[in-house]
Amino acid sequence: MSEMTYRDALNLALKEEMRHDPSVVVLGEDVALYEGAFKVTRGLLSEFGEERVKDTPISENTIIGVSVGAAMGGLRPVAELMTVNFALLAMDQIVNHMAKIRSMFGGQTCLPMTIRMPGGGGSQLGAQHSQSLETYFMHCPGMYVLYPATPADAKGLLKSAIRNNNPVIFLEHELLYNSKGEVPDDPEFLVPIGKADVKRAGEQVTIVAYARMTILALQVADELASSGISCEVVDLRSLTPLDDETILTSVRKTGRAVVVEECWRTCGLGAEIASRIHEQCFDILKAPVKRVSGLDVPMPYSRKIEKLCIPQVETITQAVMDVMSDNY
Amino acid sequence: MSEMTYRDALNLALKEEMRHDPSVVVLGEDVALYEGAFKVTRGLLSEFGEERVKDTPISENTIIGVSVGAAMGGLRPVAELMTVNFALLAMDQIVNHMAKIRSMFGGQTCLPMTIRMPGGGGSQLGAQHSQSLETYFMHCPGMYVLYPATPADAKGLLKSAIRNNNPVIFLEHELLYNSKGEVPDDPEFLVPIGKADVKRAGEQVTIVAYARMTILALQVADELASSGISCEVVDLRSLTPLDDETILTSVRKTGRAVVVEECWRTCGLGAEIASRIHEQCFDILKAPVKRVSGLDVPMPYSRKIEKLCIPQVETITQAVMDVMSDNY
Amino acid sequence: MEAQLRKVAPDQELLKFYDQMFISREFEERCAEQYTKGHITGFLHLYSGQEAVAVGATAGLHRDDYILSAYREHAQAIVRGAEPRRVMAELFGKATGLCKGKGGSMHLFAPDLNFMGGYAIVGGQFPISVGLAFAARYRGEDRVAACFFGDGAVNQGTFHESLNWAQLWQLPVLFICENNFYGIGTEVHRSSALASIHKRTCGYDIPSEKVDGMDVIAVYRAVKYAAEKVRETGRPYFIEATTFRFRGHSMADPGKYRSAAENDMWKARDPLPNYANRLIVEGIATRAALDDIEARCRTTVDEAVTFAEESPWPEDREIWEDIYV
Amino acid sequence: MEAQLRKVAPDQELLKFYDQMFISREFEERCAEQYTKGHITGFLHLYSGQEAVAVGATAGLHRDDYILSAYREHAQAIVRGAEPRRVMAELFGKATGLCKGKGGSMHLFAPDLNFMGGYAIVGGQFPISVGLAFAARYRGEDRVAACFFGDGAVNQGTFHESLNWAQLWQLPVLFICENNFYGIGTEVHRSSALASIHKRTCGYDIPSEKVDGMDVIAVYRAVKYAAEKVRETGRPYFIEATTFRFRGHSMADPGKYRSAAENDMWKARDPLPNYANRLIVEGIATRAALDDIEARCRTTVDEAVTFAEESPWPEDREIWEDIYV
Ligand SMILES: Cc1ncc(C[n+]2csc(CCOP(=O)(O)OP(=O)(O)O)c2C)c(N)n1
Ligand SMILES: Cc1ncc(C[n+]2csc(CCOP(=O)(O)OP(=O)(O)O)c2C)c(N)n1
Ligand SMILES: [Mg+2]
Ligand SMILES: [Mg+2]
Repeated sequence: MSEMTYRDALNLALKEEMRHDPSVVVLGEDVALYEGAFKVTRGLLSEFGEERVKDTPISENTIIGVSVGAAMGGLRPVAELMTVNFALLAMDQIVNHMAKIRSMFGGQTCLPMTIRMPGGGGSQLGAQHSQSLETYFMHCPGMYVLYPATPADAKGLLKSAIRNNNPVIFLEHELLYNSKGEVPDDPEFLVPIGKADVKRAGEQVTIVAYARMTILALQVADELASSGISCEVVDLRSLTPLDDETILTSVRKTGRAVVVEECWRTCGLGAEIASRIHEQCFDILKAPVKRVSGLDVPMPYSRKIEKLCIPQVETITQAVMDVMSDNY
Repeated sequence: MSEMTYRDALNLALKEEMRHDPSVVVLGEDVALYEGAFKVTRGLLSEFGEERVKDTPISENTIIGVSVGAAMGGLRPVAELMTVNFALLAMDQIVNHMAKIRSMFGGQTCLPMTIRMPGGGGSQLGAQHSQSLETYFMHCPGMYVLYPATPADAKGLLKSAIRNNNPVIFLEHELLYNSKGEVPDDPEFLVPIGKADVKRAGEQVTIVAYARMTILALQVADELASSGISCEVVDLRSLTPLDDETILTSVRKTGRAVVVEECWRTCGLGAEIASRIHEQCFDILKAPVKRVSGLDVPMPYSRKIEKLCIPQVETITQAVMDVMSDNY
Repeated sequence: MEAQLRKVAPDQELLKFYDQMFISREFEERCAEQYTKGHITGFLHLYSGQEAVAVGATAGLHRDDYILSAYREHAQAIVRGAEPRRVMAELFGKATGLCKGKGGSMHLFAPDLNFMGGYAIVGGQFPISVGLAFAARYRGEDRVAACFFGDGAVNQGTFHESLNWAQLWQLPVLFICENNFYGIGTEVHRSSALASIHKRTCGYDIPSEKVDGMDVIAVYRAVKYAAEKVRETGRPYFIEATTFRFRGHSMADPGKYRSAAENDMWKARDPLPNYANRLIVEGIATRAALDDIEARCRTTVDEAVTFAEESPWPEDREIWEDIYV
Repeated sequence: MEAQLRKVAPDQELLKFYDQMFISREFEERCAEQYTKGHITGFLHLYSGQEAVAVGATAGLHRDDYILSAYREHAQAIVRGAEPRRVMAELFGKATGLCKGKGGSMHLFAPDLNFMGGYAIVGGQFPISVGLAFAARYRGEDRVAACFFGDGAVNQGTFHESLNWAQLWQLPVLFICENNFYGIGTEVHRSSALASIHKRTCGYDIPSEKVDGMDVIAVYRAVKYAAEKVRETGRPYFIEATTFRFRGHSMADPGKYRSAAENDMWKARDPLPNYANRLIVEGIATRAALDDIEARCRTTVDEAVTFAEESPWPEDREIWEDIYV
């Protein structure tokens, strides 16, 4: 174990996988010489050279399309989109091509590729640079979607993503890059795709969360413990496939659930998780599942009001209290 | 009242609104000379001329961006994307620009524009041409999303969309174009945005549906009536804003609900509607809300298996029966 | 002046061109018939009229070179070597189809033949071609990625992004525009500011040329030369082949936007009879020999239809297969 | 040979150029300071070094002409007439900001000044500019849409789609590329196959020219000429103004990818002192007169900061406002 940041854990995962497999290449805007807008690709160019670490033009749809072609041609590309907001320029290659190619060609090819994208709000970047688009990726079949909350998961999931033979959307939260945690040193340490993680065990209410929302949920659980409320925190980690079993097992135990999502509320992934819980645990639920969500608004710039649009410790706490006081 | 097809009702709406307001312009691939891939724009070029009815290059992102600029500059553009699948090339202008411009510029402008898009599956067009992307649009705040099921709603909603000063995504179902119905002749006939329509009243179970799914739901309701099951069919019509009141009123009456969506199930709009119902009607629900959805797969071409991926009368009927036999 | 055929290729090869053009035409015309009968559904875009492009171009490439195309790609797949019966079965949506009935007319794929797909999103194949070329170069493989597309596709953003990228990274991509002068009902000068498409590469410093796409020999020579250039320089090259589709855009299109005069003019340039004539005039084949070829092609297509008809449908469980590895 | 200033514009105007360049620089440098203090947050992209482009170009346009730009647009808004204090308040996220604090640094907007926005998606402003030009022509308004963008933006699909469209529909769009030779850390020849950006318009038949973007007079004359051409022909025109940003891409960028020699070379071409010198040499202003201008600019910016500091935050309920009409 070593203590390191989420950023460094991702960086280490990239380095280890590039050492491990010469078909892994990294491409994206400013990933090589500039070492990444968020410095996740630091040191890659100098260690692996410009054939394997490649700066690209500002052409997002083509970054993904080139990765699709490269994957089809036998490489294992890891593309970086500078932020998730720019994925909207590449939805054609992501949804119309990457996610469908294997299936529509009758299983005759596969696309072992990963797209890394930093995202999330809370940095006063305004409406065009603060989006949480995880639900867009989850809604589309044909690819996996991962979103780690801790440095250890960041490393273990990114390594699994790169080794996986399916296309993987790998989301990273911009506000977590500097967060620290213990990370296993073993270069074979992998976190399985499709497994949620109970980050804190508890008895009375389940908080389902992911990425930065998991960090907030853990804080809430800590604080509520002192008020005698015992929360179990399920960190999804893998949005596709979704680990129903871990979620439902927890809710069957606690009988209450709060889902926390950073994305827009309407048709957000929280509705999916709440629906699965309602469908499967209706008989034992002591209260309807509550969602704590990003507000359905284009993100305002001003920090004074921006924070009202993103779940906070206070709003999550309130939701847990509400769900605890409901009784059916 | 006149009987006409969904296609002709849309065509009439376009003509009436172009006559009504000279700032309405129609643009899109093959909308003018060719009169539209689905012939919805038939007769427009000859009546309104090439300054108002404009063929465009195959440049979807720019079709939307030009419409955004034109709307900002004082026009009322009605853009056609030949099918909804191509909206994935325009998500940048739709989500990053159109939906955010008013808000991020502090309300100093508005975008009175409509984007028409035929969509839906069931015509053996394969994975890239059979998508139901309504949830993508619903998830994003800053625009309205409409999706009519009948010729009358098609006409009345399209007219409302064009007159509205907000950006409107107007979806049309390819398999409904030839369907017929009575349509009011009054050129001031408008269907309000944000109002669902109880297309059939019933007592025991609410079926919430939209577009072609409404037509199937009505068929199911008809058939089940003879088996003594009384279904109420709520046709959403407006996906954004969603008419909670009509949905919840119905469910409070029946105590049971089935939501039918053509889109992919995971994170589909059905989860949102089910969640709202569970959240608001938990105490009176006799069974958990059931979703009947498009399967989470890239659409296969072969008609033999394609139909398994889209809700059918049989699968909806089964879901209603299931929800009727549940009892909590 | 036209080159003498025998200076261009051996007789065997010259006859194969005719064979391939003929089977392409025959296949498409039978598709039309099967569509009318309701055996083929969905969108059906036929290639009749454009055969000289697929045949000449494929002959000018190496077998290892990748080919990618759009949704009007039956001929390209067959000429590359896909079995007509498996293509027909795909169009029927049968389990024996090239893609198990999951792709259909617009999504043929045969990786063993380096035929890397038919794509139905206009412009979708541009970046994928660039990516394949990148992989080939990275792996030290001697391959060109040949990317076919229409005149309508050149106004998509991906066209621009991909041409720039291919030249910037110096990748072996051969861009082949099949300019049939229409994107559905829109004539090229109504969609492109610079209607002379091969000139649009000036902004990327990519060499380009225009070739008569109704002349299989001209296409063959141009593509052979271009593919060699690509191999030699490791850089992209661009060919515009002018041609014409004899039918509507798809089976749903009566094609009213084109005048009888225009159709007739192009009909007179039909690559099949013209090339047949040349073969006879230059003494490479007799009419009887060509009749023989034609008869064999017809039989192959007959058999393809029978095969497709008799093949089983995909199993229901297939819907869940082939999505994830 | 440089033109004599007095032949180009009246003294009044010539002094205004200096005034505008100076306040732009001053504004940006104070933004940097306020960012360091934590009063401005988010991404902050400063314009220092590029002032001659915004000032010269804006002077070359009519007041009715639209201006659109990217996220490095403070100077463009201010030069067009936006009050510095309302711009500063916007950057502070205050209710008195140009966009009520909802837009921030990257999203200034002032429709009364025909300043139609700063956009933060690289390439997002291209089609919107075309749409505004279309609306203007449709409504019979005498307006040009001037679209500013960087060298990095020219590889976006929208660049291509929009240039083609503007020329095809014959719309009054003036494309102005501010080539500062870098898109974040990527030098232009590493992102563009044809690094001479104004030559990229050949594929659309759009006339283009290159101008020294460190010389306010050169930019002014070029844009004035180009805007007149656009008005006269009703067609697009393209200007590449070569320039340099003296700071990193944003406040987060130390700019290590540029050498000291490169920085020094450009620093020597700083548009402010060079133009000041010219004004003095040609007898249009004394040093004292310029000092006066500078002092006034400083006061204005001081007041802007105070105004921003003292302004109220937006009310909480504002989050639900301004989304729908
Ligand atoms: C992105 C996208 N936009 C629109 C369409 C609808 N569409 C299908 S084919 C076509 C015309 C393409 O013309 P061209 O590239 O010249 O090819 P051709 O059909 O002539 O072979 C259009 C607009 C599509 N399939 N994809
Ligand atoms: C679509 C998109 N991709 C990437 C980015 C991230 N990004 C912001 S600025 C920039 C570089 C743009 O360079 P250029 O156009 O030369 O403008 P400059 O910053 O030099 O003024 C990039 C890549 C973005 N904002 N939008
Ligand atoms: Mg064509
Ligand atoms: Mg730049």
